[in-house]
Amino acid sequence: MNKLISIEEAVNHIEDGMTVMIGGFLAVGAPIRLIDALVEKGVKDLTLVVNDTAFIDTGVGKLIVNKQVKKVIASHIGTNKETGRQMNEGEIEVELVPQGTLTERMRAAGFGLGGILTPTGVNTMVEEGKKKIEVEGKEYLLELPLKADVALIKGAKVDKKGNILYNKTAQNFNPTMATAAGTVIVEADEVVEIGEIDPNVVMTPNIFVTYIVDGGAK
Amino acid sequence: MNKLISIEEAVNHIEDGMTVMIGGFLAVGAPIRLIDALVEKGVKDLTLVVNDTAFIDTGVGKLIVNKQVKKVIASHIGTNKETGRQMNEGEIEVELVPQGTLTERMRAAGFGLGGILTPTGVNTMVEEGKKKIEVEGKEYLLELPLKADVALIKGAKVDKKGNILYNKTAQNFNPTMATAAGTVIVEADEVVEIGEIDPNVVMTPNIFVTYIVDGGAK
Amino acid sequence: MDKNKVKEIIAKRVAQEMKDGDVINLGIGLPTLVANYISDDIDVILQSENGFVGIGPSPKEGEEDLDLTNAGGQLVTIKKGGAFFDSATSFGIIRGGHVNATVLGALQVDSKGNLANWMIPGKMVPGMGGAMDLVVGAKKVIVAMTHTAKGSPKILKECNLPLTAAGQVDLIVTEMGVMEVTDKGLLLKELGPGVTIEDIKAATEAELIISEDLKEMEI
Amino acid sequence: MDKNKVKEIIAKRVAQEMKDGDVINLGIGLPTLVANYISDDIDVILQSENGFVGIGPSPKEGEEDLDLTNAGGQLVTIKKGGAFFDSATSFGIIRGGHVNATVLGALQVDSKGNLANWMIPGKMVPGMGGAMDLVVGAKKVIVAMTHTAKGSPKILKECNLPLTAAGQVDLIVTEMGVMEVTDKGLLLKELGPGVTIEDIKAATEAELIISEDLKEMEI
Repeated sequence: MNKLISIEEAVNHIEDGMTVMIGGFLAVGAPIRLIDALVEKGVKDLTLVVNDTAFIDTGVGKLIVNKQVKKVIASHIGTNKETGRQMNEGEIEVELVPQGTLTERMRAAGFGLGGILTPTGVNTMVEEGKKKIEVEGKEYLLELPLKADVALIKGAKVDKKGNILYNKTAQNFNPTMATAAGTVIVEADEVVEIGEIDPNVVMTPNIFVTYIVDGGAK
Repeated sequence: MNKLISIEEAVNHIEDGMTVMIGGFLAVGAPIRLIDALVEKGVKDLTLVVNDTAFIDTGVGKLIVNKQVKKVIASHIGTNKETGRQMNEGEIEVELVPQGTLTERMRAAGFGLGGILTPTGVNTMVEEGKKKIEVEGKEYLLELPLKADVALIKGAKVDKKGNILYNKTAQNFNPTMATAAGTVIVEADEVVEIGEIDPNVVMTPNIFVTYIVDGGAK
Repeated sequence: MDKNKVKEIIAKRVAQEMKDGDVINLGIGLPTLVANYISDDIDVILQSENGFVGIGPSPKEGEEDLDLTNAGGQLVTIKKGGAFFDSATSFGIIRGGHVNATVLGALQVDSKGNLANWMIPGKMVPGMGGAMDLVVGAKKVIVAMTHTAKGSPKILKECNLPLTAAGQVDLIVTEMGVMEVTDKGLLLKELGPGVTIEDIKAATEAELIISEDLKEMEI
Repeated sequence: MDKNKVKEIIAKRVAQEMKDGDVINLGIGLPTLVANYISDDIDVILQSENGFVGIGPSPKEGEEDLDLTNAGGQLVTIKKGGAFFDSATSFGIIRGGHVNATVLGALQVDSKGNLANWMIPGKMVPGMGGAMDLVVGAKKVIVAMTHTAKGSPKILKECNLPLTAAGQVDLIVTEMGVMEVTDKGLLLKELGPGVTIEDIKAATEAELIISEDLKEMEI
């Protein structure tokens, strides 16, 4: 099982119309080389699941600017004016999800839960169309699992079996996205041999990772 | 904020009738010195939340043998015959919870969820008394949060601020229990100075830990 | 009053709410300034919802780490004893009540403790980010903002913008005063420097209940 | 037949179900033996629900690590490239369908794929441990067991003991044969060494549909 593939091979796993999760928080911890390859390939009609749409010239923001996205599911789009413009013009659909709910919905999908009850969003616009369930006198929203066809994530150090270490705040959504997609592709700042990562501190176990690309950052 | 206290001080936080979570999987990763001190102190009518009741002479099993427990919430009691005997004689109440549901219920309590939907236990005895919710044509049980007054956990290396590293399979329920109790006491195999643990590999962040005891194993 | 002076008053007063051992989340903008005024005598742990506890000051030149930013995307540092984690854990900490207080700005806040700070329909829809989780999850919600926006009251009888959360605000701190949200409405507990009861009433749409112990902010 | 020979037949046959790259959870007892017969030509990752992937063989004398056990509490090792995690992640992996197959024993299994293996009311109530999650979550559920218990059938028309899970079993492997759970009932696909259709029918309460491609186990 050789998981190490080229960036070109990697982006071939992404086709028009797919739902794609991409890690990163304002582009920190985003797999920027995979994103660039995706921009170059020009696949379109993507549904993007991201924390935010980053900036017009950095991270997933480029995919928005390049009009490859038909729908965005995110907690924040304010740092990329093009997302707002396309939304106001009706060119793109935007589903805003509270950040904690976004990560829990992914985790539910990845970890086999049918949903989770969260107090976040009760009595706000967020509750529209959702089931409200009362537990011990308190109201919660039933939030449903959110999964993707492909997840593109970034690791700092990845061994050839797929075990991942993340670095500092570049961790963010990456570990949870790794659980919630059919195909998981990790862009590694550094690829190391199997055995070089202490099994005790692995942050994403190899079984979640389908392919590894060497991002060449190190 | 000095979190480092003696084992004697630590067990003083546990009173008759309290609900206490104790980490460990068949006693691996159990805070055995805290348990021994609890046996010595003799607090009673405890509700124990544990994965299993270990063995009659090891781990939390000793608390059962010493008749300090009125109720056990666990996934498995088969390795400790005394638990089964007390249950059959009506001396103790036992609530059996599937292992994955047990850890999710704790996590829900620790992480502010009103409950989670799991497919585990549907159409079995486990569903008795629980709400069934259908999501996209599949049935799930609504499982509710499970919290404790005190959690006793074990860490391999703990800095004086309370950041914890666990070792290998001694991790098990400890990290989740650390989120789900009012007071969290960690028994450290080794206490180290603040700054000696890389913030990038901390497994339980300091904010969850109320007190640290030096287990003296190292 | 000078804009920076206004911010300083608010940030200084909010900082007085912090207690030793507290875990605090400071929102982007004005709330971030609170960190500058927390007493050195207490150990307050700042949480960053993008994934760590122990926010330190801005890095020195040449010591920047592109993988270490706060929730506003600014380069920061981590204090000794801090810890990184993923977003799921970060919001578990927030939703689970492990954050003692969150400090945020507001577009509107009302006498029931309702808060609107995430969108203006048809105009500004940046998304709620982590705000909805923070306001629902933190033990104490402190709104830190200028008392009015271009002269218009922001403290209303009832919010008319889409809510961030209903009934979650505990305390409102502005340059004009400190107001606690109570079952009976907003209790004015402190007045800003040189501000009279009449001044603050005139700048507030919501009813203010005047505390028997009303005093001037000590800043 | 010799008891150990019986176990060997079952374990060898189950091992043939494994494919390169599979993540497999082996239950305590007989299923554990399957590991001994997995082809060296494929890379199979064994998951241990107490918290790791990459179970290795028993440790050499003097190299035991008390913090490294399998779900049965036995001292084991971890293979190069393995990874440890906590129980929440472990059961996330299990419930989330990231385990390709789980192999477990049974007290009873029936023609609808129902499984009973966790309690006998009034007698044995050890608890379900991780079994209920495994059976619901794993992509493929393989029951590996002796065909009868003291001569009594364990493959029934309908289980009468409390279920571990309803309708989740995919394949039943015993020393007498291999049966697939289908919409129409149990499809007998292979016969054990020296076993006739009459033999297995006599030892089975459930109806058996005989496969057109019925063959003998190759072990």
